[in-house]
Amino acid sequence: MSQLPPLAVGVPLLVAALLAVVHPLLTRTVSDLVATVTALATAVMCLLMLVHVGSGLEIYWFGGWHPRGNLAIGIDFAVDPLGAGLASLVSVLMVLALVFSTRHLEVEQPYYHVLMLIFMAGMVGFSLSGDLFNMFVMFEVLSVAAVALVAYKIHERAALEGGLNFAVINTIGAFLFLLGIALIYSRTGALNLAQIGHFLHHSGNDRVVVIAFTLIVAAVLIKAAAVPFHFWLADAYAVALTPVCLLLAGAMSEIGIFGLARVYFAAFQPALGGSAPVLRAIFVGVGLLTALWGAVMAYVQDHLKRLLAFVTISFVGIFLCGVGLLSADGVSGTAVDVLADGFNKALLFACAGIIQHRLARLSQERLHGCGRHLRLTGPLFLAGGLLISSLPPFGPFLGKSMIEDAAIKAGYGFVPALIMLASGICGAAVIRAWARIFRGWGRAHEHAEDTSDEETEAEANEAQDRTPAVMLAPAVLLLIGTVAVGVWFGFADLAAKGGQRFVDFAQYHAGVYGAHVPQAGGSSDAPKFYDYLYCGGATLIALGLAALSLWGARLSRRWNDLTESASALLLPVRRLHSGRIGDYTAAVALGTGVLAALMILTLN
Amino acid sequence: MGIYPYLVAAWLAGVGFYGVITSRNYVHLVVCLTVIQASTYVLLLSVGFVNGGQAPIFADVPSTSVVVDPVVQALSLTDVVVEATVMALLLALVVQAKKRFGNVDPDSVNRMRG
Amino acid sequence: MSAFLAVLLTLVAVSATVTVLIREPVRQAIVLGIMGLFLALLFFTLQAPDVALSELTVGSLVIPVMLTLTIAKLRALDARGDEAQEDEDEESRG
Amino acid sequence: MRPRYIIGLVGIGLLVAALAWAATGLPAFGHYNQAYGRVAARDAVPTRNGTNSVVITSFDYRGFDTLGEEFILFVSVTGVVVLLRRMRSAGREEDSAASSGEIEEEDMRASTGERWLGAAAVGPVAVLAAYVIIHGQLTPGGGFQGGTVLMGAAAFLALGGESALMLRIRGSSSPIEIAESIGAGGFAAIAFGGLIAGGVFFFNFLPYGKAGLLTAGVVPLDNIAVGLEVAGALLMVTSELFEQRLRGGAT
Repeated sequence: MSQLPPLAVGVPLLVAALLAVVHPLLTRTVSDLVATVTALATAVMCLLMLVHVGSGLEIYWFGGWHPRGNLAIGIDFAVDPLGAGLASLVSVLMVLALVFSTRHLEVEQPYYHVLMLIFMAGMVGFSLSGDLFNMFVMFEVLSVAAVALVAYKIHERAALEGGLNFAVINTIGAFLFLLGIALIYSRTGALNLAQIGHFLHHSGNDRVVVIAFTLIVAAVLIKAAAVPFHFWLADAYAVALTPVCLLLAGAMSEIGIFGLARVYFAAFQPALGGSAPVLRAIFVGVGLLTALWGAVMAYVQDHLKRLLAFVTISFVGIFLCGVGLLSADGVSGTAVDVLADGFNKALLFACAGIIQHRLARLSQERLHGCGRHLRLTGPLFLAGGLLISSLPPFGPFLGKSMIEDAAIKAGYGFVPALIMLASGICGAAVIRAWARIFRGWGRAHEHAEDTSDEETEAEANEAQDRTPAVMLAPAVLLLIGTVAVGVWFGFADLAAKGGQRFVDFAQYHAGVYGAHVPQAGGSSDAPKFYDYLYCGGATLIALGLAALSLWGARLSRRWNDLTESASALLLPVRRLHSGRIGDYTAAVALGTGVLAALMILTLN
Repeated sequence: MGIYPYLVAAWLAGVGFYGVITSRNYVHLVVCLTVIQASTYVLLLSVGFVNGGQAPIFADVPSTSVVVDPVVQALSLTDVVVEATVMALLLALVVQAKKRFGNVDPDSVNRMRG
Repeated sequence: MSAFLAVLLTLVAVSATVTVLIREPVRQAIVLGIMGLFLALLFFTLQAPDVALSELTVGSLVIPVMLTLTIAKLRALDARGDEAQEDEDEESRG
Repeated sequence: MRPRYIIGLVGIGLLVAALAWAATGLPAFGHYNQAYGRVAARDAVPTRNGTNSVVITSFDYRGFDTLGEEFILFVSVTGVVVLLRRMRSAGREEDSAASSGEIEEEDMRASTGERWLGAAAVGPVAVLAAYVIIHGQLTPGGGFQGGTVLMGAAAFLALGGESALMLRIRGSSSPIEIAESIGAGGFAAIAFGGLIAGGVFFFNFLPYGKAGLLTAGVVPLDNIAVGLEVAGALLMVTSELFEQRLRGGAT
């Protein structure tokens, strides 16, 4: 049995500890080098795992504690294509982020590198783990590391507020997770996902299972930031160091979605599968709400990173729709979309980082027309915007089209239209920002209140006059990645097989208990014509909406009144994002309570 | 009466949430988080309890005697210490917050973020 | 379930409620320590000596100490006023 | 009444109700009956010659969890350092010299009685800590509790007004930091040792002994590593906060 799974987590942890020991001897360059090489090694290991496992399933029992009969004594890593794929995405993004951050003046070795490595180890471990409590532990590892990284810019008020909100809400999420574990353990006497599933397969569904599932779902949705658990995200992502944002937006939110899918398909499916239609309705509903909420909020943002943070939320909603369909197609579509849009969002954050590096601010108002001389960043940013609006035939298009096909197959014909709307609005927000910053189009001062002057403090204390290659190169690579996902259809087929493997509980259980799991079959069917219509439509919506909001006033005087009344309508929603931890916690409590009520009423 | 411990755990969680939501002082808020955390331990340990069971430590009891569940104890044992340092991290954030905004009121964020 | 256990559980619940309702940090830290004590007793009664030992040391020693230090620090910062805050900012940038 | 309170109370009500409702479905208190715990408890003695099945569970059966937990500890301490010390990293020497100056003033306030109390408490507490740590696999205790007790020794020092010593521990804070990192790294290293010696990560590769201290293979080593880690971590966070307080008290 290959030793890669434990090494992919153990090596970064060990290196992080060593870095902390020897840091007095190291220069910044050396710790950059060590961290990057470690991340690279992890990425290679994850990719090797991905290749090695194909569309099968490989189990690694720590300490050699193989299960006795049906009883899992130790902890296992269950490496399946999607888990290994997510781990690879995480570690690849980490490599790029570390390269990106070599020129960051804020970064102080070695703590930054220690935190980043442990953050990565936590995410890799979470995506490979096959044990519920182990998932919780990895969840904690990555949360705490992320908190420290978000609050890294200690002399910025906004960073501290974001860090505090993030810390408190995610700590609450961890407690909900642990409560859920306690409940399910008392019912099944198991912590191993497959064993839980096996027990539930025979004992069936009851109130304990329902509430345990609810609590765990609430916890992972907090991490993924689905409405109404999402408030912390914008505050945190808007202020984190840009290289950290690459990972937060590109991987951490997806980790939450992955956790939801893993827990459902590997543990709770046998008990709750019977009521799949109800769950589907709940998840898809929450997903669509999140997608539209995030899109609208992104559209009205002035601060660039905050805008991208809401784009992230909107896409979490789309992922949640895909996974929430609880079908193999939905899962594989989400996998492709997570890959493509993970790269894409990371690309946009990288561009934001370059803008901040060059122009030392992030408010669209104050950046108006300032980016004309950034010859390379501009096109990259525009490309990112077009891809956000799922421009055919590239990666985001492929992912969304797969999700939409799955939705139609599951009888949710209205989902594609709403996804089109959401990604269109997100694209409009990004493209408009491009037009304002890099072209100086449209009037300045469209927003009455500029809320973000405090958040636009520069990471590099003053504007730099040239863009270092280590910042540009990752952005270019990310763009290539986003495009490639769509151009090479191999991804779609891999994801289709991976989805098949992921949702197949019988095979998962058999594999965990030592049976050989065959390679999964299945291949993806090429996008249909209406996929091109939906996604092309999204792009058109994006361009049209952007153009309208830039020049609408010229077309007719009505436009201004329209925007006035629209923003007046939107004001209450915006007020909800108050930055006050009490409000956010109240929202979390309400969300969890309502979720529980829904599940009780429908699943029992 | 057979579910009283579970109800206590639920109560702790509710009270802690209430404290976090209504808190006007970050230190108080962190303390309320430790209350929610206590509920998880109470729940874990009470679900693993067995009437008349001994502690699962066979230094002084024969290895055949009935014992309570050691797994839940292992889970909470590590967590107790770990969460203490997480609280320390939160307190460090609070101290910094005090330095930066000069107060520790979670509601002091005075501008609408949108 | 023994009456003693019931009493302990009630004590934990009550002390937790009091902890939350007290808004004055120092007294709160003290009550939290007491709650830690009750929790440790409870865990001991639940036949979990290991957890009880952790909770005893952490809940009624470490966390109260950390809280007191934090509170003292916050008070000190109050005493210093804003001009000190300025030079902190300088310091942090330097 | 702010809308937040209404929303929050409704949410809490639903949440608590849901938990209570689930509680009615749980096996009645004291009637828990599942195999995992029994097996974990029964096997500890025969397979590992340890007697404390809780510690054996958390360091042997589920050692990987404990590794993760240890790194949560590690990363949160790193976070505290980032937040509280980083700003002073420039010119740390003068800085700590200055703050030790402040310490002296602080000490003056501590009565000699307290000092003796503190000093007297240290030795026994430290010994107790060592005992708790190395007997982890046999009797209640182990790295986590022992480490905390060990940190308690330092806390006694602080409370006893021996802050100067405490600061000497921290002033050149590399010793604790290194001890802490070695604790974290050492645990991982033991896991790698299993990989090298036994071909499996976390394989318990040392002889299990017959009885007494040298049983349960690597578990005692794990306990020592964790003890170092925990003591170092708690000591660092408290002394960072302590240092903060002293700096705050100054000027």
